[in-house]
Amino acid sequence: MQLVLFFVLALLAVAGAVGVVLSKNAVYSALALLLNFAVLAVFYIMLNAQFLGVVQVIVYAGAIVVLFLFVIMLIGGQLAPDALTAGSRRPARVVALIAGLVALAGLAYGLVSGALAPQTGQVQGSGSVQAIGRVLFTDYLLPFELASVLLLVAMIGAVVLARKPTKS
Amino acid sequence: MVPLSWYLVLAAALFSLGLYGALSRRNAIAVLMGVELILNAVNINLVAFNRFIVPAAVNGQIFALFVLAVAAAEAAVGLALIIAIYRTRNTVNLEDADLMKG
Amino acid sequence: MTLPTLDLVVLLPQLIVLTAALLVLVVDGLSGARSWLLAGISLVALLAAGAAAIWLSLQPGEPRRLQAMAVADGFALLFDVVIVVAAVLGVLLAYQSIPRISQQVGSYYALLLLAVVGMMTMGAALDLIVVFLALEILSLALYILAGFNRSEPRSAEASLKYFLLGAFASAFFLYGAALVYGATASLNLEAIAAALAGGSRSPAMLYLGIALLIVGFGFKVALVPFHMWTPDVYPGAPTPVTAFMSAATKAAAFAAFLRLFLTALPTAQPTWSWALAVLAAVTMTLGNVAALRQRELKRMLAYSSIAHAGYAAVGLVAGTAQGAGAVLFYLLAYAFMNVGAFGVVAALERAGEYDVARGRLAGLSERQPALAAAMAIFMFSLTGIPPFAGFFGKLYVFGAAVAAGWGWLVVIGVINSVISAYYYLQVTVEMYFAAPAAEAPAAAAAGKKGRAVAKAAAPSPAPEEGKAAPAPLSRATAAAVLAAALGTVLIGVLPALLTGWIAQAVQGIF
Amino acid sequence: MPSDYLPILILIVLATVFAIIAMALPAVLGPSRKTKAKLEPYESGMVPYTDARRRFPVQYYVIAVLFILFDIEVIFLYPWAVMLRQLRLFGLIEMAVFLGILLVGYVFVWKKGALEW
Repeated sequence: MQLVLFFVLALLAVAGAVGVVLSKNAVYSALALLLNFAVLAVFYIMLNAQFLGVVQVIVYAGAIVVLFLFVIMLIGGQLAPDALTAGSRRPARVVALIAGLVALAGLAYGLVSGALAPQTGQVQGSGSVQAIGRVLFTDYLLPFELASVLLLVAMIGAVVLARKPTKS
Repeated sequence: MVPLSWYLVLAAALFSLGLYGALSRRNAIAVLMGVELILNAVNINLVAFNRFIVPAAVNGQIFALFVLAVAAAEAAVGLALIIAIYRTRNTVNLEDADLMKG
Repeated sequence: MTLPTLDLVVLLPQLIVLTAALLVLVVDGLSGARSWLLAGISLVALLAAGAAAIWLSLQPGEPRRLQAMAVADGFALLFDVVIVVAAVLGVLLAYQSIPRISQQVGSYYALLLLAVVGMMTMGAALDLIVVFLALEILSLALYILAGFNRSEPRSAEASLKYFLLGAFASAFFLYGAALVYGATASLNLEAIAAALAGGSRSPAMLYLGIALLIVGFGFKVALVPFHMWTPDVYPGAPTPVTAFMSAATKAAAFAAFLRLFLTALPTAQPTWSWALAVLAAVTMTLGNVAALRQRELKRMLAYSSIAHAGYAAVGLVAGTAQGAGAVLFYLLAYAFMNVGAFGVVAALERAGEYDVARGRLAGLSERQPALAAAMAIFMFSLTGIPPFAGFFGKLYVFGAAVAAGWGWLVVIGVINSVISAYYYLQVTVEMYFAAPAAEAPAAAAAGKKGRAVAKAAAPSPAPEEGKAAPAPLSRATAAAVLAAALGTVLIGVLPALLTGWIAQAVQGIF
Repeated sequence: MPSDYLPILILIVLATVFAIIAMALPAVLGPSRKTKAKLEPYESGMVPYTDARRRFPVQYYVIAVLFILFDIEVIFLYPWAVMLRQLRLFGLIEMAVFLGILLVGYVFVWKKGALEW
């Protein structure tokens, strides 16, 4: 039962990712990304990380994809600036394809040949909000405070960059 | 019980797709989406390792939580940069859009 | 539930700088931009943080720790000093030129200080989560700073390129960190080392992880296959930002790079040191060869900084305490000489200019002898000519590599230094022996001719001379260039002041 | 345990099925007479005078970003609220620092006029 569920979901996740990569229209890419994110939330719950699953939906599906769509609407999907210097993208695409395939083969080989002996003992509630909170606010206190510094940087950045270029 | 290696292969597949997307796309927003896919592949890895290798701990999940937070901040700054470039190039069009104020 | 006790003194330098950043934001938000006040707060805080780092490093006994997250050992604290040097010079350089390109001066200083917080934390981090968050803080702040010049479209595009490649590199770093976590079941650097001490359970995964970590760090320090952002971003960013990030980002990234690889992954050293040796050799060669052909100063210095990342990586390849100390010394020297060189560029730059053509240097020794002398010092030091700081940096790095059995890499390094001499010394020749171009900038020509005679030929200036600089050179810029020149000379004349201290400091990461 | 989430799954399936039925039934059963007025976007009975798909002013972007960033804040607040009783004063102080840093950013953004439109 779980195996079937895994395959169906994995197929959906990969389909979403393929959609992100191949869609010509940025809006469809964003929607495919949403599908991918939502499916991953289910995986997290299957992996006993319930809180993370919920956060995945709230942050990724609820916020990041919305921000992407917002920007696409703001400037029009086709009008986004080019990522790198202009020029023919065909060589880059071939390189990207090779890189992607090599990465996939290498990672799959490395991971499967790693011969991990997974300890599949049952553990209760390790992904619950309490368990996360207990460790996050004691052992991982420094990263927690650093996260607020990071958010502060992003906040200043949004103000600096999104304003009109004013020239005195 | 789904074995660990399946999750890892799924993550590797998402990583490769994200890599392909980030390298092959020309549109900056699409490149950023490719990067987001890679970050999600990372999170699957972290949570799966946490579940199978150190099931009593939550450090992998906490790392994944921070990855999520960083991904959001990164997207915010990156999209702001994209908008900034768009504005310096096409100021005229956006002045039109300001008419909505009234 | 037992609550932890926190030894916050560990993060004293970071806390000082963070407080100053918040103060800058509040002052700027509430009272509007008063440039001198904001710069003053930043300078005082940075100097205080540097003093705190030195004070902490002089404390006897075991290094203090903040839980299992961060440590204030000599290694971290001396890297703090390197970052403070670059940041202080960056603030001084910004004082004149940032108000010319942007009205958001407060944001500039705040972002610079927050980047410093991230950089300092990177060197002190003991946990992969902390390394990652610190890396992201400094990266995000620098993406924004690099795009600070909003009126120049090329600057914004360089910033976007930097962002996309940087985000990509962070993703690689994360994937590598996740695989290392999978192979060792731990995120703490010391626990990773302990888990690997008895041999890895899944070596394939571990080595994949290490390879991805090298890619991630390689992007940040600009090692060669991952350097393509540098030649666009360095000229595109405002010059004070370029100066700051060229030295400080390298220092922070190398600090984490060294600590991660030497503390957590020493058992895998035979593998990663070979990979890094190849990268270092390619980086030095390509960086220097590309720099030869550049006709613009910032672009030339961008390629030269790639080459210098290669030199510093040689010390990491050695993988010994001697090598780690050499990298630390090298980066300190680099902070003075490279920020100084960019400071001279900033002084020559006209408002709103994208890059400075090398032809502008012609006859500089006539017009601004002090500036020319300072530039000559930086160029000699970057080449590695004694008695300047850069010479000893290279000497120690190459010495450590030879001692660790990397003779061939040192041969490549020395050949590269010879290649680099060509373009660095050509800059000096242009300043002293080339006739000024017909279109000599009117603003810069208003030098005090009276002083021109005294030191024109000698490459060592009297300290007073920087202050007597021509009118368009602001006091802050002059002070930055002067301080950088003094630092370059002092470290070069008295390297022994530092070497003992550094040798002791780096013991902490093994 | 994942099986605890079965009710949610059932709910999702039911909701999807209901939505499909609700959309399919009128299409099958009802007559379809398209007139111009019916196809126009509804604007409180007014005649629409612009295309609905137009671009927003960029100022809104800052608001959107602030939403994202405070959304992240909430994911940290939630486990904190659950654990506050055990964390006691310690927890209160650490969250005060966290929020204090963000508050400075908020004041800065506000004073810079980025929230006005």
